[in-house]
Amino acid sequence: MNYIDSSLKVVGTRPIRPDGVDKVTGRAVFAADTRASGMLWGKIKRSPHAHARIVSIDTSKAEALPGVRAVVTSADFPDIASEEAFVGEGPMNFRDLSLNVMARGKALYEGHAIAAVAASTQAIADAALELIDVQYEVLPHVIEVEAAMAPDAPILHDDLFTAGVTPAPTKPSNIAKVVTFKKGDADAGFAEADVIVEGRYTTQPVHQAYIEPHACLVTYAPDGQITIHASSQGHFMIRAYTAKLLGLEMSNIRVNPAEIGGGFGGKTLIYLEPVAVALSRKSGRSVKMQMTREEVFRGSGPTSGATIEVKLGAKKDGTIVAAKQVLKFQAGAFPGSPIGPGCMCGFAMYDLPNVDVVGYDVVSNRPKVAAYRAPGAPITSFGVESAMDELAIKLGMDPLTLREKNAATNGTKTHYGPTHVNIGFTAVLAAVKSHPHWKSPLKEGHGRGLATGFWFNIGGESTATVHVNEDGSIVAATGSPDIGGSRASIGMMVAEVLGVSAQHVRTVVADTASIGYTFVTGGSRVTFATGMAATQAAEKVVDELKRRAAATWDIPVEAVEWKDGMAYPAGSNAGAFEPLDLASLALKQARTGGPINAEVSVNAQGAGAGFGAHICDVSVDKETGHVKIERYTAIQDVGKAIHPSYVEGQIQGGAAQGIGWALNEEYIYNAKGQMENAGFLDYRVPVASDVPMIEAVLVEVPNPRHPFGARGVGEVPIVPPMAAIANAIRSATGLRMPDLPMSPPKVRAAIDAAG
Amino acid sequence: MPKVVLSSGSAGQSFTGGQTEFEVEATTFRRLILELEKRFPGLGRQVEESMAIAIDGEIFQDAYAAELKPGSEIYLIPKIGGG
Amino acid sequence: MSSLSYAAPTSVDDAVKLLAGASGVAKVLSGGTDLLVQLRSGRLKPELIVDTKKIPGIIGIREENGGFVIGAATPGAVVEAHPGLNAAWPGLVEALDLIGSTQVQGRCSLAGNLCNASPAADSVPALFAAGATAVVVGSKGKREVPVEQIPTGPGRTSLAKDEFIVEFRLPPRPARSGDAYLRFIPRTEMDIAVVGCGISVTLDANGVCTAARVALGAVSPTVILVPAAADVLIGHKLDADTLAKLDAAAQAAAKPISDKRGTVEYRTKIAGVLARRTAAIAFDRANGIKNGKAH
Amino acid sequence: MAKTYVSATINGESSEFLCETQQTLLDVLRDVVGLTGSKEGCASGDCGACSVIMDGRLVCSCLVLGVEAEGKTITTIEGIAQGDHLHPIQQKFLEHAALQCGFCTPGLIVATKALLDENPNPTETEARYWLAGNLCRCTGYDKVIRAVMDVAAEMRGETVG
Repeated sequence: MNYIDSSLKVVGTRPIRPDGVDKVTGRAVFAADTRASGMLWGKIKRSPHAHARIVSIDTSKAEALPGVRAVVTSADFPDIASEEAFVGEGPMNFRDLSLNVMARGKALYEGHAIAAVAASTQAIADAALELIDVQYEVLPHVIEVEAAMAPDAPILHDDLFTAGVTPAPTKPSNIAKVVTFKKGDADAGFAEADVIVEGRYTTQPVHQAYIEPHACLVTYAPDGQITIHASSQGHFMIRAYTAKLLGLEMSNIRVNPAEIGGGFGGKTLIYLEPVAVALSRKSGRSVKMQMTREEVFRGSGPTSGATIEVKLGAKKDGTIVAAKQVLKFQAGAFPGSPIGPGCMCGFAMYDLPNVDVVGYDVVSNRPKVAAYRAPGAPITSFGVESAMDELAIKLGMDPLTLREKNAATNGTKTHYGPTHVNIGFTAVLAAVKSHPHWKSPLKEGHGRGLATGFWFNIGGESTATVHVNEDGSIVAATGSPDIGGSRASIGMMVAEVLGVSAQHVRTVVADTASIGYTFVTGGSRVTFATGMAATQAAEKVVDELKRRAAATWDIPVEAVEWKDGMAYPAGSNAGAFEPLDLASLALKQARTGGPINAEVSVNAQGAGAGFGAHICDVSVDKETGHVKIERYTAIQDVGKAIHPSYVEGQIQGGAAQGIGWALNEEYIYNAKGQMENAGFLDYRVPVASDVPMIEAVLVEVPNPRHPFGARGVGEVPIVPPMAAIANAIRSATGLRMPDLPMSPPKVRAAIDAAG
Repeated sequence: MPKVVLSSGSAGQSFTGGQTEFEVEATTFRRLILELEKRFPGLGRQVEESMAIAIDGEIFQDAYAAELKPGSEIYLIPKIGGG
Repeated sequence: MSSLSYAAPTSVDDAVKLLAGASGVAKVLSGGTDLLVQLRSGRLKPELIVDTKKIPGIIGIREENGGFVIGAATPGAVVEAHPGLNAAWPGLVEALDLIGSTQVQGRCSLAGNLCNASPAADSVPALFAAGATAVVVGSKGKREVPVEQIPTGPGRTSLAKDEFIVEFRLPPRPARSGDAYLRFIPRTEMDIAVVGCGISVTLDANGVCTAARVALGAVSPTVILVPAAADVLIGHKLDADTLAKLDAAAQAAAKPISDKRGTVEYRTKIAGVLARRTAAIAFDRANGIKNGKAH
Repeated sequence: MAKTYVSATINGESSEFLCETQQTLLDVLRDVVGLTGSKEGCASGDCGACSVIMDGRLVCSCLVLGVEAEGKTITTIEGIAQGDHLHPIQQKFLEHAALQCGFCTPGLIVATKALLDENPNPTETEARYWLAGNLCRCTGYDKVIRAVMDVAAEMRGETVG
């Protein structure tokens, strides 16, 4: 069924989330909050070198330390074959994942796991790590993307040959892949252009910086049954990858989804669980592992840093006739940067006749990148939306007008092929135009920037069950970890279909043995795909409830209608019966056919794309180079906001992460290829006093593929901020900041250089 | 016969010798994969593992049953993940 | 694994004896906001921690001989709540207030900030500028030394193994005096100073500076006093010419390093900027012009 | 390794525990006393997820040694609600959706309690600076600050629109 034009009672309201009380009272159980009888502490020894051959590992001294129960190295893991898989960010290889979890033969980045111990206390485990003697042959390393592409660069993988070029290369390279997209004839387009702008931009890798470090608790029982409590964006993902990396059968692994303390894409990969299983198997004891903050930075995935070249050509009236982009993305130590979406998202907002995009996926001696909100899109858009601003300036045109003139609408053919359908970009731009922020005069000394963003959003596999309890209350269970309020949105959709209040539905996240397969919480898919499954399950329950009422009244089921949580006879012909509510129907469930439940699994397709536009005002301290965000407005097409507060929260949080990416966040390496700022002191995420209120404006252009019209909302808001801020700085100072982060030293240097 | 366009110049084109447009006798995504594999050994697998299909602007990932109609706009693009 | 002992003596003598008797590294714990981080990271492996907070008088503020005496382990939050100190030494109070978060304020102390001996410590330039002295106790008795003689290099102090600071003394404040501290950080809070500047001045009735002390943080291995910058101020009002000379003097004195928190070029320029801005606040205060918090 | 006997008042109840010198108060609360509401996000005092109130002052429990808790009165997130009655701060965080993942939430609520104990009428700027030691990566702070301003007004007996 489709409820897009229905009058809704629950969807669109702002009830208190089902898991809220647990989370404000400290009761919510995150992975590190779990314990097991006889539990050991597991810790990982990590490479201090950016690139080194592992000559030998002597664990004997560590094993001899009293209290140490197990030590593992790559020798304790199967040497698995190359096999392509698809994980959060995109395609990757299980062999690479295995090598990332535990180095074999070579350490490829500082922080790469080399060995692990399990001991009775954390202090003993720490002492044991120091007793593991690893002999390295240090190799030349390479950190920056263009250095890694150079012909004489140190090669990370002897078996990596560039894909996507002909003829197939015969020499190994750090360039894993070349991707190209072409539409029309870009050179011909530029030849017709009246105005051309060109720029080179760079972005730094940034970490998802969830506040909860990765953690898990694992028990390997003597019969081979494994129980895992883990914080992740997908407990089925944990099960699958753990099984794969250890050569185990999935039915022997049960993963309980602990509450997850933020992920933003970074918890769509595994790091600890296979190691903890190996330690537990070897020691015969439960093993708890928890990364330190430093390990999170050094050993888990940030997103790519990149260089971005953009060239735009336009007619005098602002019509863009040609666009070109070259993207070079760091993948970290293994292939798999988000170069594909990087190449697709930059120009997806615009209707462009001639486009030429080339992208490179490049390995270097950094941690393997992991997904981070709209992977690839923020990077590519920083370049494109900065260039759009330059083009507007050169044309003497308002930046909104330039975007309106070239905006993609339904029917626009994208440069990567497909034609846009059911998109709301023009509605977003109209909302910018009419917003008080956009119309307000600029304060003295302030600058204003505008930038837009696009993300595909995804659907995929989800399972949901809806149970009618014996008293008529409702439980909805899904396989989607709740990372930011999805229990609320799922429960609300179920409540809407059943015609009950949100409080009547308790939503839970079920473990891998208790519900059907569900893909990770990522790509902004849960409210869309899992919501679709839950809605359909609720509809099946309504059908069943109607049958039960029909059985009670002894009338045909077609003569029963369901309204406001009750069964009614449909019209006077059906008979004169008092309506039956959920409690009455549940009370008689045994007599009318047994328990009333439904489970629905879907592979949801047709996730509607999301578009956003951000307006940002800044002031710049010209002596220190400090940029202050004075006002921020984020406008986005969300399809339909199921729980508007949590939709706004996604947008505000994404924007704040973008502000951090824009102004201060970066990985700082020393000459040895070691990270210098692996902590929250010097990896500077925004604090409360760094940001103003962030006004989230919800534009609702329904997505016809979803029963309530929802689109994914969590990814788009991190796409525009970097360019919006750069454009605001340009407006305030006249200076184009092409390199992220736009930190005070860089801004001051730019001011000085301009004289 | 539906016309299919291989939109990305990535690994896919190495199987086709650079060809990007095909007429394929197929009414579903699954049949398309099988036909492509037959015509260009390795390409079907490549599409299956790392590509999605966009039919008239809507993106389908992992959907064998997605219906292909003559006259539809059909693109094979990189599969999309997310954060 | 080395075992770590803890003692919380209730007298200066007991504390000194514990420190003197330790066979390995012994560390004095006051607020612990640096010490615990160093312990956790494994950078520091002491065998004994001597918690001084149970020693009478080591926490608290009193007025004595027209000046103030601040117990060495007094938490930042206590100093900030003291009306007398806020009136006489607003710059020092603000400097202490800039150390870390509200949470850190509940613990951090002047002694810890000084003895951690970071060149970027926020309260230290303000202490230097104030002309504060530290009362140091040890096996050989008690001595009172100017604070600028305590830090000798990054993480190093002139204190002997059995010595620790029990209190700081601030001199009496002449009329028409004012102090200020500013630091520059990339965010608005929670960062280590890229550059810090503390200035204390006394003016005559015409607004001409008669005494000045200028200190800079994070531009050399320790916080430094910059007499040349003070000389620029003395005998002058804070006019454009004086500000320009002050800027130049601060830049000339700055001998920073490039690291993850700033480059040589940037730090040098910011030293000049902060000197000007800090002086402006200190002069305003000496002239009786109230201004808001510096951050 | 010799352990030290410590006696403290935690959430209004007298509590006794043994701890090693290097164990922080956070380690003790989580692993010895069993109060896991205080979270470890960094163990270096930079994230505030472990915030507790000790003798009336807001501190990071990761920057306090367990042995220092001797004789102290400590309030953790578990001690904020009164029985089954949520504290108004907790209620307002729920109403304003001032949390997403909920991991930083205990620290933010404890820090807000300490703020309003000291300053019942904070400006938005004061609230933002007070809470600057509590990192939240999910919300962008907007709804957190709205919840804080709203609960402050409510506790002062004012109503805001």
